[in-house]
Amino acid sequence: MKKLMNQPDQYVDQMLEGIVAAHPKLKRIAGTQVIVRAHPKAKVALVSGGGSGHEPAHAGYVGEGMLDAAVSGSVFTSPTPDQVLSAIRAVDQGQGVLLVIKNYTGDVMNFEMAADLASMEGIAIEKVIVADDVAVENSTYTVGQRGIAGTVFVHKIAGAAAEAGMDLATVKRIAEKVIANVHSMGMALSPCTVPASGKPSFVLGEDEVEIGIGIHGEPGTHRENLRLADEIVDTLLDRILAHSGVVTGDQVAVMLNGLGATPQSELYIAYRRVAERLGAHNIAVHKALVGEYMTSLEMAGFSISLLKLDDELMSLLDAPADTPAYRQR
Amino acid sequence: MKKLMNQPDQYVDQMLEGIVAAHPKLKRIAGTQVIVRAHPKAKVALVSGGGSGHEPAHAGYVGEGMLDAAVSGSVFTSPTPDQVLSAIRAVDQGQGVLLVIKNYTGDVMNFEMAADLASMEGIAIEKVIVADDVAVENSTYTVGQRGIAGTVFVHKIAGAAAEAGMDLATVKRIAEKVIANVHSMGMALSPCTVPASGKPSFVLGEDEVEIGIGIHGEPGTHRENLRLADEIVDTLLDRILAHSGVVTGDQVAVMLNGLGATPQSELYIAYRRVAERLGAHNIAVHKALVGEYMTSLEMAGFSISLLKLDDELMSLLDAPADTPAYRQR
Amino acid sequence: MLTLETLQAFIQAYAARLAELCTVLDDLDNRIGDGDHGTNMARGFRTAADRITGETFADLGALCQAVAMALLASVGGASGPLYATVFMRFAQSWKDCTNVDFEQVARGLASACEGLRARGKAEVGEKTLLDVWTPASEALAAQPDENGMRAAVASATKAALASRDIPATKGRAAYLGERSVGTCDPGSISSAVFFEELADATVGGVTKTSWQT
Amino acid sequence: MLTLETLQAFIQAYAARLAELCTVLDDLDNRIGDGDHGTNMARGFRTAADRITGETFADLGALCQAVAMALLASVGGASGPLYATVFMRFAQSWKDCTNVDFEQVARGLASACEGLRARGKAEVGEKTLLDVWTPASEALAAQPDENGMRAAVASATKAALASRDIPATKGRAAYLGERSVGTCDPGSISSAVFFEELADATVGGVTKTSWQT
Ligand SMILES: Nc1ncnc2c1ncn2[C@@H]1O[C@H](COP(=O)(O)OP(=O)(O)O)[C@@H](O)[C@H]1O
Ligand SMILES: Nc1ncnc2c1ncn2[C@@H]1O[C@H](COP(=O)(O)OP(=O)(O)O)[C@@H](O)[C@H]1O
Ligand SMILES: [Mg+2]
Ligand SMILES: [Mg+2]
Ligand SMILES: [Mg+2]
Ligand SMILES: [Mg+2]
Repeated sequence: MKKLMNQPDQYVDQMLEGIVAAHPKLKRIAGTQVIVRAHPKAKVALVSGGGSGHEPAHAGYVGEGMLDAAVSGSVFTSPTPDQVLSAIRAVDQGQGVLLVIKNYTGDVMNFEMAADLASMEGIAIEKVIVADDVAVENSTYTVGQRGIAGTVFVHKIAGAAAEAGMDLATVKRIAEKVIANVHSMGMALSPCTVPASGKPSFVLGEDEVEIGIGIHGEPGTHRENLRLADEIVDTLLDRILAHSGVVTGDQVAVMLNGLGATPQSELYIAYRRVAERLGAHNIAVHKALVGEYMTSLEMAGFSISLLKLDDELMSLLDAPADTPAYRQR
Repeated sequence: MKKLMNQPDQYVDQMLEGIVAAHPKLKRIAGTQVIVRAHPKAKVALVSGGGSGHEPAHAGYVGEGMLDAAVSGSVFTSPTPDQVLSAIRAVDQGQGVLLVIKNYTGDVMNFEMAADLASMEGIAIEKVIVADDVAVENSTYTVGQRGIAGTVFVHKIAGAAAEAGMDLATVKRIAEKVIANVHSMGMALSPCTVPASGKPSFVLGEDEVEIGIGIHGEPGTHRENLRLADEIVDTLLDRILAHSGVVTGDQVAVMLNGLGATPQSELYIAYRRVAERLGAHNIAVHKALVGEYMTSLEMAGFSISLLKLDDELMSLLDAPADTPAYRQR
Repeated sequence: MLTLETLQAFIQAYAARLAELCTVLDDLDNRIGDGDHGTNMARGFRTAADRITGETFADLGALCQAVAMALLASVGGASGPLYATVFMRFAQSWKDCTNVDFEQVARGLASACEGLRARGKAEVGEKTLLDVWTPASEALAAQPDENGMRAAVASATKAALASRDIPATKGRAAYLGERSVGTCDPGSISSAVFFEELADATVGGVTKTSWQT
Repeated sequence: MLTLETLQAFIQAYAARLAELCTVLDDLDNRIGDGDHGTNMARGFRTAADRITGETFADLGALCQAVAMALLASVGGASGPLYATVFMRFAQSWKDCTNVDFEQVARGLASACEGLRARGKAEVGEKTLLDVWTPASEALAAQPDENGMRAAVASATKAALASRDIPATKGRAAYLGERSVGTCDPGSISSAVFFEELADATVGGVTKTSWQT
């Protein structure tokens, strides 16, 4: 895999420089890998982050109605506690900070250490852990489900709650409601290559795909032969529906998320089937997001996220947002 | 290359079904490959289109402040005149229609035939032909420069003019001003594969790249060894600057456009260099667009477009837009 | 002589031949264009052939007009308007005739060439299908009989192969500049096949080239 | 005996060894994780080694605290907080000492194990670095002398290799379920190397395993 880059060890740094150069509403805290809003607002602050390589997550969601800071680690590597702490300190307006963490051992440990340090400094801090990936059974493996693309719904909805002036406890309650109601699953047609290693994350045969893939290039739960888009969608959606408790008459938001190299045309082909299936179940799609929201470098593949909505979530989902990767009026 | 699709001959049709399923503000004219606004407005109408495979172009730019209709041909194949004519008829509100055509023999011939038929029906019709690609020298080959990603600036700016209620002649003049001031060039790290053929559009060695690439999978002007991102950016930007007449003190808009498989992280790494170079020339970037705006299926690579702005273009570029792929307040 | 039957048979035969050659034409277009010329042509002439199957037409004009409309609505790309133009010119030339002699065929071809030039704004030597149409129709004009038809095929074939050695200055291949030298122009090959099938339908006994990339 | 000098030498040697093994560890992590364990560890211990180079430390506590901070600020991922915890526990255990005997080393290791368990919430047998740290520190505790150090290395090596045969139920490899069987846990290998280098720095003459994927 060829990369459009300079030195591999400058990959994240130069990416962050490019992000702030392109988006004047963002700025970088000097000497860190933290991106914050250029014009902060007095309100509960939201901080998220994780390894790099998932762009536009998470720096692309910093801005009005979503995050206040995004902390980027090395590619696919959780950022360190001191970086997270810098972000917390920078965005705290005295109304407290909510950390949105994806459920990976590394992310949880590094963010929790930062939270401990911030608490010791007297900052009101809460955390939520997103675990939306239904590919991994919770029961068999004690590690719990992973956090994947459904995290973007947490940013959007909890971000709208904070923007509306709600307090830390309320914003946390709402974030947890999103987490309880969002379920996702992904698959890959091809691997990705971490810049530092230069090697593909796995090797697939001409007709093979990985089902139940995460967002760090790790292999999925199993390997299959490539099938028609509709059949692949059905495999993922059946499992998501089984876990989600979404039933006829419910209102949902759907994210059809590209992992990096899959063309938008194919994401729409896949979304077509999702819409058809949900329509047949009489599940109403209040909002559909089709595009690249949480990627895995240049992996080909996609994930589906289904969020069950109630009135509160729906109105927050519909609230305005103005960030590089998510804008709505 | 594995595709996320069903039958190859349903590729475009199912993609369009997915687009209208995902975006309630768009609708498809039954029996055609034409996407229009669900809620048309009385104003000069803008119609664009071309082969499919460039998503989000062009259906993703249909909506408030940009296009009124997008006509999609087969993958990389211009739509037929009857399809274009259906679009023109659907969007004409009696104030005339402007066709935005990319400069390819096929597109020009098919859209012109449609324009002739529409004129015969008494519709006021004008056309502009975008030819922003500086990779191909105008002088040597009589075919002229290609239209590539710079087209999106025409949609945005002429779209804002039409939305503001300007008349057909004015909208056309403004579109032509954009065309005269936008210059682009692209390169590819890997080929793409048209669904119907299933074969890569060209074969590159492990260390080779194509410079001066179009957006239909055709090879570029020449092949080189892969170099650092900064060096590649310099190659493209030097040529663009030489053609553009942009000088110290000018205001510009920049598009750093991904061709499909290049991760956003790498687009930002490339943009970082563009910003650095323009900064060194004291050229002010009024607006930067970094992302996938005009793709070539799952090709890895990017293009740079530079648009020289005056006050008129700047205020229209800053006007609101609300389309699936381009939103701003 | 070209009759309603021979022209219908020609359309069917050409459609079948394009289906066979689809990959060859796509591969050629892949090298110097966007890889769809075979797919475009096969789709278009399949549509045209289906459109006229089982239909009766009053004259050659009506038949050619139906073919033109079918191509226009199904091909797209550069080849759609070009081949549609050919059949529109045929329709004008052979209006109200149920059959035409080789002089009239030659006039139809000459008018088609004129239409192609007007539509595509290319000249002979720019590595487009005009490189084939021009000498082939001139060959029939010079000798408007059965042998002239065969001479037209020979010059079409020769011109199609000769397109390999020149750079394109029109159409998508022009963007490659000198890199387009060494590959035959796909539109010239589909045109040479056009003449092979037209001659086979009208005079018979044409040895068909086995086109390769 | 562990002195300020031997501990400094150990950090340098371990950093160098991780640089050599970077690809092996990345490759292992590639198979059952995200392919960065070697890069993470090499980056972290290079930072720690550079941080302490040329510095003088009042005691082992201060030295270990400096290493912990360097790891915490440079590794990230799962291994950052885990290895940082190890050195924080060392710092507590060896506070105010400029050298410690093997009993104290054993207590430091036991405290590190406790810290790892608390931080990672894993138990032995879940295919994490705990599978190595637990038996290795127990071996030294059972025999707190030079031979005990060598026994610790032997059980570390054995446990690291044995991690191949079990499925992961903690960490990133857990998402693979049974597919994680057949590959050694990268964190267990980096831990076995930790014990090899620690023993080599303190007692010398350790035969180093040539780790392969
Ligand atoms: N300006 C032109 N005049 C005549 N023929 C042309 C012109 N441009 C292209 N062609 C012909 O069209 C062929 C390509 O057709 P096709 O691949 O179907 O369309 P596209 O180039 O739009 O993909 C070329 O091989 C060439 O023979
Ligand atoms: N919960 C845990 N407890 C102890 N060790 C763990 C735990 N989770 C992961 N590890 C160790 O961390 C190693 C992976 O480290 P590394 O690759 O650097 O981090 P990441 O998994 O975040 O990419 C694993 O091989 C395993 O030994
Ligand atoms: Mg990692
Ligand atoms: Mg084409
Ligand atoms: Mg073509
Ligand atoms: Mg790892």
